[in-house]
Amino acid sequence: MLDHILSILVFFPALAALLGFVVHKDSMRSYGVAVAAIEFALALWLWFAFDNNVSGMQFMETIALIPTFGINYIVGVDGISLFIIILASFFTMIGIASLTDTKDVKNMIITLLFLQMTMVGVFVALDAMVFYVFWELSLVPMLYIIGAWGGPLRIYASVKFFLYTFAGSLVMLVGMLFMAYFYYQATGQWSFAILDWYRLILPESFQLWLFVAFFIGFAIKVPMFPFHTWLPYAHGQAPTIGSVILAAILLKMGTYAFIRFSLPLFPDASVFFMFPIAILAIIMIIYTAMVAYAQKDIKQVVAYSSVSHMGVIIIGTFALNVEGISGSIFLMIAHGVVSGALFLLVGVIYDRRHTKLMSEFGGLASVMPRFATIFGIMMMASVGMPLTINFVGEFLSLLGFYQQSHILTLLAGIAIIVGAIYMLAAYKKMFFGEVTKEENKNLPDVNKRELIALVPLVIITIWLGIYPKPVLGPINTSVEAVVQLMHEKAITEEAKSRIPSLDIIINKASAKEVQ
Amino acid sequence: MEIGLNHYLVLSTILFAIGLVGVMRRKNLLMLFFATEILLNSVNISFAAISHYYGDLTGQMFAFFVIAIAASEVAVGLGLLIVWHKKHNNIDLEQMSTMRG
Amino acid sequence: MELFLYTALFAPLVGSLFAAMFGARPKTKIAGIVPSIMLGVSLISSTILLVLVLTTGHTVHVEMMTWMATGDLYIPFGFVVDQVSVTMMMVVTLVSTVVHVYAIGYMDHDAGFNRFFAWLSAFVFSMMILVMSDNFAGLFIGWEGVGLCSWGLIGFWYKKESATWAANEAFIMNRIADLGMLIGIFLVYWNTGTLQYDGAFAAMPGLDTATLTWIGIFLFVGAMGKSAQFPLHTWLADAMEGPTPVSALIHAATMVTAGVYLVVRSNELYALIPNVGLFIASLGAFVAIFAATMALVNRDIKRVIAYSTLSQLGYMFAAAGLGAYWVALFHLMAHAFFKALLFLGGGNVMHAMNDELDPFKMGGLGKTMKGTMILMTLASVALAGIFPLAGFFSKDLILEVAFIDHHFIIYTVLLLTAGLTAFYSFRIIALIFHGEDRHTALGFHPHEAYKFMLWAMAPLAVLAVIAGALKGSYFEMVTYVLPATEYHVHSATTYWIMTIGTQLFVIGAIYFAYKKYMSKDIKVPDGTSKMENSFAYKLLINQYYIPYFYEEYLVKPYRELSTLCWTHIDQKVVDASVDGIAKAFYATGENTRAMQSGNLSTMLKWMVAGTVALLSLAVVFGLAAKYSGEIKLFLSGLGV
Amino acid sequence: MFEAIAFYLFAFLTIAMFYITVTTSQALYALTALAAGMIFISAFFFILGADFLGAVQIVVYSGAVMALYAFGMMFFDTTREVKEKQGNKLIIFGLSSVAAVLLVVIFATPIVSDNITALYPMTEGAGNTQEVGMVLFTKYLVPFEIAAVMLLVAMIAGIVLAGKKMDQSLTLMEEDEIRHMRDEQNKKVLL
Repeated sequence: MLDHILSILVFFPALAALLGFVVHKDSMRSYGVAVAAIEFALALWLWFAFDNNVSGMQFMETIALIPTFGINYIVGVDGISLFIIILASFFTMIGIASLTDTKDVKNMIITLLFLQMTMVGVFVALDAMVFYVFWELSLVPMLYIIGAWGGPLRIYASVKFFLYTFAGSLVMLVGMLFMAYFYYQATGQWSFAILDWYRLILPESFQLWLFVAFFIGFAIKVPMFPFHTWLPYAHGQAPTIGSVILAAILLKMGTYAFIRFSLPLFPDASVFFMFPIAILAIIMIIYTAMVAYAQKDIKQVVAYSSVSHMGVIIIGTFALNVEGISGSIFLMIAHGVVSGALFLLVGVIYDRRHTKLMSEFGGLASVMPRFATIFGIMMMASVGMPLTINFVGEFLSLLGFYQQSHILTLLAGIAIIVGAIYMLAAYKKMFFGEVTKEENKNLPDVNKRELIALVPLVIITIWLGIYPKPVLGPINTSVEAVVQLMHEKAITEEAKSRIPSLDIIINKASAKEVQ
Repeated sequence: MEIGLNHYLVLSTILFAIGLVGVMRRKNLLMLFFATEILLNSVNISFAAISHYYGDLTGQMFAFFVIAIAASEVAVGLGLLIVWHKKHNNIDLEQMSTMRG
Repeated sequence: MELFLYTALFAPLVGSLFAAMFGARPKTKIAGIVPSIMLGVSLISSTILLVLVLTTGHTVHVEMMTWMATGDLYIPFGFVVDQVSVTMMMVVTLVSTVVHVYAIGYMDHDAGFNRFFAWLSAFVFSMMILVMSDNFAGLFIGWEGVGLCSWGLIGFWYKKESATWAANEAFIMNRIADLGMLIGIFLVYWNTGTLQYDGAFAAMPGLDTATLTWIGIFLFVGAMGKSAQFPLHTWLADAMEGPTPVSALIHAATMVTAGVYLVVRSNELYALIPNVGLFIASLGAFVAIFAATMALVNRDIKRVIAYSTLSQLGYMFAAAGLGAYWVALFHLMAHAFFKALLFLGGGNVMHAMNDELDPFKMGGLGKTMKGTMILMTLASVALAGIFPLAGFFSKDLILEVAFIDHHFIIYTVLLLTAGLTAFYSFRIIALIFHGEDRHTALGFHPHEAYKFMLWAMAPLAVLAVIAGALKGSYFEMVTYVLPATEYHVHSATTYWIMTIGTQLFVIGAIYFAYKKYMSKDIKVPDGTSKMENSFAYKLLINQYYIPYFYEEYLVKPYRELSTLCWTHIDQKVVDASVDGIAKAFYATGENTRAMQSGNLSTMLKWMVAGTVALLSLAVVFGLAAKYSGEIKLFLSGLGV
Repeated sequence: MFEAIAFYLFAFLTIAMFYITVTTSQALYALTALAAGMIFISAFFFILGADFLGAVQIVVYSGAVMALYAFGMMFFDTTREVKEKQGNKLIIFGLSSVAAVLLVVIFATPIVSDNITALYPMTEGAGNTQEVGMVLFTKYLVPFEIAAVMLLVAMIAGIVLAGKKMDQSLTLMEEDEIRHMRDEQNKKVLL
């Protein structure tokens, strides 16, 4: 069973969702929770069975699909994707568990299970075509979630989300086809397997163009400035569960793909575009933080804060050294946990008041102390308080990028200031002061079902903030392999010097031992 | 004065142009069919001419098939035309606007 | 020994978590008593460690577990108890214990009693991490942790707009400085390859001066924020919105001195870059007099004490900047005792006056609050630096340091500040405790604080008196770690002239303050007197218009720019251009729909037109293919 | 010389006939002119030595197709004026000319550059009909058979389409009758 665990992880939710059509409406929720829990247990089992000392792919499976064109079903995990898969299954589980009384719960759960299939599929796929298929398929359930269960502007938001990301991924598809063609030209064989592509060293000019093609697809998904405008609409209109999954997992596809495709395939182009992208990321960090500060709707604040944090992830990714990339992957998980939790928290208050405007609240700290505490912890995590999960990621990302540029890191570091500004301002507006609105005076505090969803997140936030090693270790092992690969593949002098070679590092370490 | 291939091609061009003019400016559906015949025939001339000047029978073969197609077209087309006429009592192109987008 | 280290470190955390368990429940005494006991335990452990370090000279260094490890980076949770950190530990745990016990009485009637102790103990825990950590990252944990707790405690009365505003201001302003600190840490890491103090400092002499200067500057920027140095000082006065025990513990004795601690801790670095040190000293001297002037006229006793703190921090930085690290640390310690005492006394007064803070509305409180008066006067005397109290030994030493190092401008400024310090300290003493009874008319019925609160303050009072006597043993201890520079004025005559001159100057200032503010015609100022309309007074009472400047030229523009970014740039430029593309497609469809008129004749025309277009393309491509060679030649001729 | 005279003569006649076809408003004139044009075209085929093609042209076009049209026209009210709204003539003539010229250019280019080789060269000494037969029944056998099937299909389709309700003739019916019949049909549709 362990040999096929990845396929089981991918297709079990989909099969369960199909079966879900015949499950009775009333027992659907428990069915959904059960399926998601089994999936989560499987994901944990995967982690348990995962060998931390292996840097390459594990649990690989290969099934030929279209061998003539080298399109095969290849899946596998390494330290980079492992934790995002666990996170995806975890969030689906607590998402379903905390699902409030929405209309048509049955279809919602079925949609979520399908979404889970596509999410896990994206992160385990090792064939570009399989990756692309899951990447695009993930849009469909999300389209339904926003379009069917969303707010008043849901149609606009969902169509915008779909078309925007879809347009981006088409460009990416062209890039993939070209990549496969180059592979064909070089070896005389078609292949879409990413691991095959890793072995291909392209001339710099090709790399630049392909990098741009992939970049457009990924950047829209991340979303990077100036491609970010679909996100606030999607978050603003999506139901709580949609926002949670979107922020926690779907956005990570973009940054994950940068590490899976862009960096190892195009090391020289990565170095070439490092500074432009870093500048974009910095604009993204500061600008969206300012926009977040100007928001009136708490959910929009969290949505824009997501964009701002994704900027830090990008910065870390393009640090192109082990510290930065590990940090950015860790931050992906951290941001998933924290922003997911924040969206859940916004959902809690939305369920009670059916408004998300901060001006409607005020003084909630005395009415809902437990809610205020959990929100406070998550806010501080989002702000990047040490000993919370976010800090580890942000610290490593910025630390990594500092090696590449001092000034840009200084500018990117403004994230910790502007982040504090909008978060504290929002917290103050919602929780501090006197209770002014009559409706707010008797709001019930978080109930059991919400606690079941929120408390694990709080525990993870603090646990991984204090002891990130279980996650950081495997990530580190895989990232070292990626960086080494990039260094070896780099053609230009600049890339060679920018991307550290681990041989040297290893030598240094052994030299130390000798002394 | 030797008549060359170009003469035939020019003739074919002129006939083709006349046919196109007919296609575009006639509103009577029947006239449209006539214009189509002209188009087909102008092409046939070039086929035959090329066939002759290059000593290759392919051109003539194509001309045969063109004629066959023209005949089928007339048969089916006229049938449809009659049905249309029975239904609407006219064969005016301007009246056929059910495809309006 | 590790046991004591862990006890000292984690006891406050246990206390905090215990109190936090009662967080959402109604007030219970136990939520205050248990954290206090835990702090007592921490204090005892620290004392044992101190004795150990003092007697054996051994230091304790433990590595608890790995925190972050990736690539080359390895950051453990490591703790070190050496001569410097044990001093800080003593200061922190002692003052904290006193403040905790005091706060049981002070917060007696507050609904947030349990929450208060959770925060307060959490603060102590963070502070312990800060001082005990053996690496920069651990320091940063504590650094941010105390910032967080400070935020929670300043905004403790979260229903007050001003309190939450001040909390956010403090947090954000500290964040600005923390960025500098973070960059400093990055610089240390990439240049020395480690964040452990010993490793990093050992590698530093090998680096070039420019790098070291940058490291020094950035670390100092971090210190500036926590220690509220100009221009990041405004939060400290506003932080007085928090409960008074908080002010005593955080904003006088411990957290604000973290910056000084950092500079002292990094003495090996700053010793290499004397220019930065001189800058620190100059800034310190400037802040000392700058804050003291603001304290002269302020009409809020807590703010006066806050400015006084700021001014004393300036002294510490002046000493640290001049390389007299042990002196700075000594003043830090002495200052912690008497300033905490002063604040707690102020808290008693506040309690008695129903949270009224204007000393002009008090007067003659000495009759009802004898104990408080004695303690506060003692603290003020110590602060003013009168022999033989603590301030004399620590503060005058700083003056001597400046004098001996031939930095006469700094010396003069600091001397002047000493006079100002004495003046404003006794200005509020005189206004509160002496003179006419002005409060009864305003309807206040003051009463003395609980006995146990006064007893809790007693240890501080004792230390404020005798701290000077500890100088010898202290010097011997810390100079294991810090440079053991002895500061002696060479000629005995100069020394005596200086000492006695300073004493006379200070006593004169005290006398002047008493004379001015004991008089019977002191009234509650109503903005009509001549002095209140003078330019200097207005400048000082408005804190040199710096908060106003920040509000008008930084906060407001930021808010407006944010709104602009959202409403104009994000919605009208970025999003509109995306929607514009979509709209262009729509419009194309709408406009070309007319083409599909359903008129067969028109469609035939379009068909022909399309055919023509395609045929032309065929021709063009055919020609291009045929003449590709010539086209290339032509284009290359054009330089394409 | 004789060839040239014949070419120009028939060219003139063909163009004239076709011109009449597309310009006249009388369907009967148009039909007649078209039939004449077809016959004149066959003349070109004879000139070009494609005797069999010429024969087929006359038989199929002037015989079968024209007869079909003539019979078809009996169903229509040919005397009725079809309103011919004229668009921009310039566009029509311009487009047609350009399209025609382009076509010629495309066809002429390979000829001018002389890179065509005969695929099925004419056999020496055999008559045109014989040659055509040889090629048609060897290389083009399958297309030929398909064309035959197609013609059959077309024939049946024509009969079926045109043969519906042959018992009714709108031309012979009174206006009232027609209206009545139409209402009946509409009712059926509505039901």
